[in-house]
Amino acid sequence: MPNSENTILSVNNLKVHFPSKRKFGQPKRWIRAVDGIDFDVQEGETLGLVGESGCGKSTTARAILNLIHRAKVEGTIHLNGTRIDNLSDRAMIPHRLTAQMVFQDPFASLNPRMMVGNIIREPMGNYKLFGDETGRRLEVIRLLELVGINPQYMNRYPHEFSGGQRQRIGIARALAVQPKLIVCDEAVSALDVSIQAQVINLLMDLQQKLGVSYVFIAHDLAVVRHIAHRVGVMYLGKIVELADSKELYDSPQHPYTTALLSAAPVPDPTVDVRANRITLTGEVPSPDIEYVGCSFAARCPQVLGHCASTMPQLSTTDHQVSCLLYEDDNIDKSDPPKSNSAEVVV
Amino acid sequence: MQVLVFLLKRLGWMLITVWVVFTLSFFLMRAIPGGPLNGERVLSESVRAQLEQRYNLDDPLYVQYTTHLWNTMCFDFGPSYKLQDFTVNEVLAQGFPVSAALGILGMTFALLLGMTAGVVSAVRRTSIYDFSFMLLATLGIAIPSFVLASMAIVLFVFYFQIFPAAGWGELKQIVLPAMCLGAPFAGYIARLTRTGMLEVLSNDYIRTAYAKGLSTRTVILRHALRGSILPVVSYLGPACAGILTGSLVLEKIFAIPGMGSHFIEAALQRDFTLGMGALLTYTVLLYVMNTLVDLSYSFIDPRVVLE
Amino acid sequence: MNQTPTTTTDEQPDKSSKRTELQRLAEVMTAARTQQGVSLWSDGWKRLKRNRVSMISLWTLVVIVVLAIVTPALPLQSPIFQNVKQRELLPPEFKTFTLGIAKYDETLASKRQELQAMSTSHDLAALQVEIEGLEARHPINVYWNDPNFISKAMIEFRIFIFGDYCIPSICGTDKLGRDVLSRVCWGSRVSLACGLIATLVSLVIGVSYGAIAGYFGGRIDNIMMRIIDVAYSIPFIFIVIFIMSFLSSPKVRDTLHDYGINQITVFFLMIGAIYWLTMARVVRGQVLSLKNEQFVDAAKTIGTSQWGIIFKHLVPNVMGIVIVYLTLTIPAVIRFEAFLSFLGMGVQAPDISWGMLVNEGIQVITPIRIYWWMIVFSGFALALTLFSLNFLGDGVRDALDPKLKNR
Amino acid sequence: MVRKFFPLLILLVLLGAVVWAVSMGTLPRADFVFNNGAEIKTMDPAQATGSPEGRVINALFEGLLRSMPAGEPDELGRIPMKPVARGMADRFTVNADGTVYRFHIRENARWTNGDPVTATDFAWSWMRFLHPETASEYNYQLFYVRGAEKFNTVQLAVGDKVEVELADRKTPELFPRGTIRRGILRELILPPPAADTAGTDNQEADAADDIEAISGKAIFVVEFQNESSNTPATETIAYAVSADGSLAGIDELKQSYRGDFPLSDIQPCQHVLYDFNEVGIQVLSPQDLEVTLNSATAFFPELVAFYPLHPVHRGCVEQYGARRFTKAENIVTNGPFRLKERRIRDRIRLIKNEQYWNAAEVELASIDVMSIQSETTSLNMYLTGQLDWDTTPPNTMIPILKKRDDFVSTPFLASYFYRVNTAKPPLNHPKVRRALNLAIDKRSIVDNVVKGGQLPASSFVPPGMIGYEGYQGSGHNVELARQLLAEAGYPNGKGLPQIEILYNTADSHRDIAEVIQQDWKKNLGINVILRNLEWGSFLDSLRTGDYMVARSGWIGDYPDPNTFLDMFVTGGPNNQTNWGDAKYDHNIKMAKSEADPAARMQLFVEAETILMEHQPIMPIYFYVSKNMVQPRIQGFHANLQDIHPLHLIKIRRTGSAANDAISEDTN
Repeated sequence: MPNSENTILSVNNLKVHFPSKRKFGQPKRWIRAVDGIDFDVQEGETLGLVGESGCGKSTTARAILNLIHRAKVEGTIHLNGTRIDNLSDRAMIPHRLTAQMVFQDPFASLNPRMMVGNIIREPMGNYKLFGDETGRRLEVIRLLELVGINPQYMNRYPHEFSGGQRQRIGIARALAVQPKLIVCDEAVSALDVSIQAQVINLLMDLQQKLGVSYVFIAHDLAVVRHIAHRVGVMYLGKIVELADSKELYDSPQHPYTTALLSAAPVPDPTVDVRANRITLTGEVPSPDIEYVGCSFAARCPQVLGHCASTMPQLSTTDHQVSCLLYEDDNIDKSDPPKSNSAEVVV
Repeated sequence: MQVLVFLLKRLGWMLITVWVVFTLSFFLMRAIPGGPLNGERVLSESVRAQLEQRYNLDDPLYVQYTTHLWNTMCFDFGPSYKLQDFTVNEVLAQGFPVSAALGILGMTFALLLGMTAGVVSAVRRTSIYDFSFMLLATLGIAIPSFVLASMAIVLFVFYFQIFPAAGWGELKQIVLPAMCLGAPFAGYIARLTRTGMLEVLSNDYIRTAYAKGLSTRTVILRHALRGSILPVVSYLGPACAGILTGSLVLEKIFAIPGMGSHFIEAALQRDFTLGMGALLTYTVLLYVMNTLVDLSYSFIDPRVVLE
Repeated sequence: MNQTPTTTTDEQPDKSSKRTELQRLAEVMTAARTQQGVSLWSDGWKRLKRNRVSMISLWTLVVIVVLAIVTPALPLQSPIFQNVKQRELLPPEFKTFTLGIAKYDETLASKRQELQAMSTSHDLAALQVEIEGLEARHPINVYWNDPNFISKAMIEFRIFIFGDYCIPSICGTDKLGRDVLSRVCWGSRVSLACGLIATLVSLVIGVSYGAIAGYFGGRIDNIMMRIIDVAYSIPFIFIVIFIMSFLSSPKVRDTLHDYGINQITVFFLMIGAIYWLTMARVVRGQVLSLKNEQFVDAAKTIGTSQWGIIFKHLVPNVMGIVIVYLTLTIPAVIRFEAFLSFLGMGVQAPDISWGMLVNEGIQVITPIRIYWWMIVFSGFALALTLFSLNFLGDGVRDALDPKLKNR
Repeated sequence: MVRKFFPLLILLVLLGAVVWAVSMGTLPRADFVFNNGAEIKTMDPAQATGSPEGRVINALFEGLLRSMPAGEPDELGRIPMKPVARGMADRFTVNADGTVYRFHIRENARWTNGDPVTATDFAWSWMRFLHPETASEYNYQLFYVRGAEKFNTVQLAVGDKVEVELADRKTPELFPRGTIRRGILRELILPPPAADTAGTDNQEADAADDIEAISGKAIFVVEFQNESSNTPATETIAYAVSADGSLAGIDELKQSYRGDFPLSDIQPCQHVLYDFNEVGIQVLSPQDLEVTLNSATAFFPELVAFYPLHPVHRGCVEQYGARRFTKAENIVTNGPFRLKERRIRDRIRLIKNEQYWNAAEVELASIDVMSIQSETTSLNMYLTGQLDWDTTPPNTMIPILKKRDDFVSTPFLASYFYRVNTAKPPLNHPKVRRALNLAIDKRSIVDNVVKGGQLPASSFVPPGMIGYEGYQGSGHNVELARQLLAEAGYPNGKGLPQIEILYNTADSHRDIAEVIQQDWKKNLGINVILRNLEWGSFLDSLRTGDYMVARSGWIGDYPDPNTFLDMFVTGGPNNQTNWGDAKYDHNIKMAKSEADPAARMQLFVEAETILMEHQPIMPIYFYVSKNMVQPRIQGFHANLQDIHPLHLIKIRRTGSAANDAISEDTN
């Protein structure tokens, strides 16, 4: 539900369950890729989403743009005040003007048979933007310049560009309809570090110039820190912690966030990273089981006795966290953590 | 279990296919000008009426359709209109083994020759063997089988006098038609094997096998061939269809009393019942072959899931 | 695409910013043209050019096609005029042969002069009738089978250039005394047209069907594929007989003729309609794997409609394998036409096709006497075309995507 | 495990199949192998038509008479075939006016199961042949016999003797029949003729009635004479024909009945036919059969020797039923050979019948009758010695084959002609038809296209029939053709619509059509298009009149002009040209009953002249028989009808050629 006029995206209790391939005679099983998440994005804001691979980040991104098929989708998604999760492909078309996406793989997300100029012009053509063909051409040139690609190359094909350049083309395509929200699904993960920085700077520049909002998805906390105003941490289809960027990085609360942060490289070489690095052990649990308690319990270094049986709820404070450690005062915190599931590297 | 479910599903679809083919051809046959009672001499009206009554051709079309469909479901195709001494079942029972033997021999020939040529070409890549085998293979594909058959007859029957000209009954008489039948498929299979083989031979595990010190023969026969056989197996489905069609012509040229000649004659003479019988036999045969190919595919490649 | 707005300078001066923008656009466009990218097609073409066998095949095909197109303008003998008395089954020879049109025209002209000089009305009428008869029975009407206006123009051009001269029967003559060379050339027109038209039909149907089934997937795909399975099991021969006999009924033929459709065109269309099944399967397979690519999702997010995605994004990407498959379908179709000719259901006389010629040739290959020229030349033309197409197909496959599996 | 051995399994299956294929029954070569062309339709004489069937049936069965070579060869080397009493009958007599034939069956005539062949067998077989339910295509060949047509077409009248077949058949198929009762038809209640058929001519109305009666819309009141003493002398029962025993649909008839017979108890029956005992086929004794004809029929002996009139064994037919009695294990025959084995579309193996009365003179112990469709294949087999006699050498090879000694070819009783649909303008104009005919260079077609020594035809009836000198038309005459066309109103072909030639799919027909197309174009300036249909559709187009000019052929059944000329009577089933002429019809009808041969032939000549002047057909050429016969075969004689009795064929063994030549003369 949109809670203010500035809210561009509002996700409420989103669940995406994929049916699993089943063998004959077995009951139908569901893979709970996204299992009940809530968040809002305001105008001009960047929301970062981080988590391990398989935690449902990309599914969330695709769900926001209504790109999911053959899955059970529950909950609501409001884009600019309109509910879109139940719209058909055709009904969705007008709402795509609001939200665009930058894809993970710059090599696969551009049609290899189209010239880049046409790739960028296609969305404008679809929505009859910028008047006539000439107007669109001019806009293509402007966009290419905006993302830092020489417009003279508009008649080239994607395979003649580098990965970073292609991602810029992808961004230009997303910008072509002047959206209010761009979902960047691991938009920089496939790129070299130096190029990652370029692309991120570009995105931030664009935000300043155009006021777009981002949902910025990455598995790397460090990348998100730079660009996001707020950051959500996802684990196994759920948001376990969501807070302002600074707040989250300075004082992480959820054990999982702590573990993630501790693993991130620190730019200052004088700090001994190893001193408090937490290494998670155990397997990432299967997403096709419905958990009674906390799904992180099995790997949690600070696990409590009732973690496996009680489902933690995301707190409603500014610094949202979903952990029993912070949930209620009447819980016996003296219950010793089971050290067998985590170890502290000295 | 999985196989059983797969087979059951396929069976269901086969029944639907057979029904569709039945319905389509039933009405198509009757829409074509001419009927089974037309002959060179025009029948007098009373004779025509009697014959129509005998074969139930005077019933309304829907009645004919339902009775014929019911009989077909009971595996009774009725009497042949043009081979009056036989029922369709008898004709098919005589023709089917002949065609089957010819087809199987042709296929065996195509597989043996095609795969050998393909393997040799791949192993001896860019050699004179490779070149000539591939030239022959392309030739086999490019030349229509009736041209090939005529050439083969002139060469092997009259020039070298190895084989009899035509007929059916002994092994000597089967060789030439089977070879002509298999030739284009041998060509295809040779090319498929060669391509598949070349792809497999560049894989790491082949290099590993060589590195282990296995002989070339072992590597090729035990490791490489297995990998390169897949495209060949998936080609077998269309090949079966092709063999069935190809035998129409060759049975005519070599005077072989198989299904093909029955089918063509039935179509030309408007022998509705025999035509339908042959048609449905072909349909079922084709379907069964395709299913078997899918099944064998999953046997050879464990990654393939039956569905 | 690169329509440079050259007329922009005539616009109102107050929109100067717009004007400068447009000028800039023109500049960029011009610059962009020098930066023209290399598409995957031209990339493939480059690779194909390096493949010598394929290039030879390609040029062979080009020569064959060009020959087929300009056949009416070549100084060939008549493909259908029979001379059963003097010229049946002649072996290849180099004796010059003339059409005899000039002489006929001469007679006609002299008769016309005579007519003008004539005074008595009684003989006048008779002579007029004679001249009319001569005009009606002019060899041009007898030598060629109702040519359309393009062919007719080419024939007239040929008569204008070469006059009565004909290439001698260097390929011999057939059992009705017709020139084999000429028949092979005219036959190429039908056979190639058959291959091309039928393949194009199969292309259009197969690609659309396969793309739609593959893209929509699920139940639609399942049903559409089952329909193909069923269609695979329907023996075509009944359909062929049905359609051939239906088409040849004069009423239907006249109706078609009113719409400008030739019977032979329908024959091509019919073959095409039989051959789309495999094409549809191939395309569907490709689309199934392509539709999960991100650029398809991307197309969706930028508001491209389903049809737009299928035909603008998916279909161009499957064209590679489609072209490879085309080079296999054309020979298959030409062979199928030959097969139908063998069964006596192919192209109808006096139209000529290679399949028909080969079939005629086969019949005079007997142990007693071999009229080799009856089969060798038509067979060679057929085999050469099919051969070239096969090799070209291989080359195209390697050039477009070296990783592509042989299908 | 399975995966490992899978390829091996496939190989095993394939090998097994190969072994199986090899072990398919192999027959040793027969003494004499010939190609019969098409696969025969049936071995039942009553159902068969066509010369391939004839060859087999003539070997398996034997009629009362046999067509045998008799007399001196004519100038073309053809030995005339005459029906002689060398069949089941050892002698026969004809009465003075040629209407009563008496056949005496030889004492030693035996069926293959040992039963004697008797006159009753013939009477029964001919009854079966004529029975409407048998629907024999050739049944009109016996219509010359008194009452036969009436029996077949069920044209009953009150007072006729009838036979009623009760509805008590054990099997729905014909033969065995149900109980037969014979009586007199007292009352015949037919539905009133429908209003629209009332105006049409008499013949058609009759035909309509026949069908009605057969299909069960009539009530027959039949009076039977009772012979036993304890029942009334006569008994009268009303019957309605009904195949399934239900009597639906006759209520209306009952209502319309105004007579005094109580119709309360109508019984279903299978058939009510004209009493066969009244038909002119009478068994005088087991050895003697008397046949009474409507009128003198000169060619009746030819018909008696014709294969549809060969007898079948009653016990065999009644035991096994219509289809199964022809199976090799069931069939009982009386001819020189018996059936050993039959493989569909492959061969029929015949072996010598030791029970045959003349078995001593039958030399061949076994015969293979091959059915090879492809002419080229057949020739190839002949050339490699697989065949001893090839009946269908391909046309293209004839010029070369003609030079060989083993090529036996003579003109025979068949015409190749073009039918013209006289209902379609401009072909309704006789002058147009004549012009078209004259513009065809038939000589050139014969010499350069078909090339088998055929004769260009300017008349319809082939030459060579004894006593018949046919019409002599004019040949190729372009000038006259142009003149006729101009007279018809189409000078130089101007204004003449496009003409279409229809032919059935075959290269030889196409070649001829192409030549004629060019002849008409070149000579008359007419645009001609060709239309090719495969056989089934072709016949249908002919039948429905959906053609302009169509290729046709006709093979005479017996050496008499009648077999050709009675085709084109008005409305005749094989006419198909929409042409009719009262004088022509009259002549043909008169000729049927004309006893004097010379006068009869004169009637035919007049008829043919009418036919040729109206030109509903354009004769192209007369066929020649084309046979390739290995030199070691003897007893093969060229003749007008192209029939070659298999039991006369002998094989010359090396060294004893002289002996065989002598024994041949004794035949």
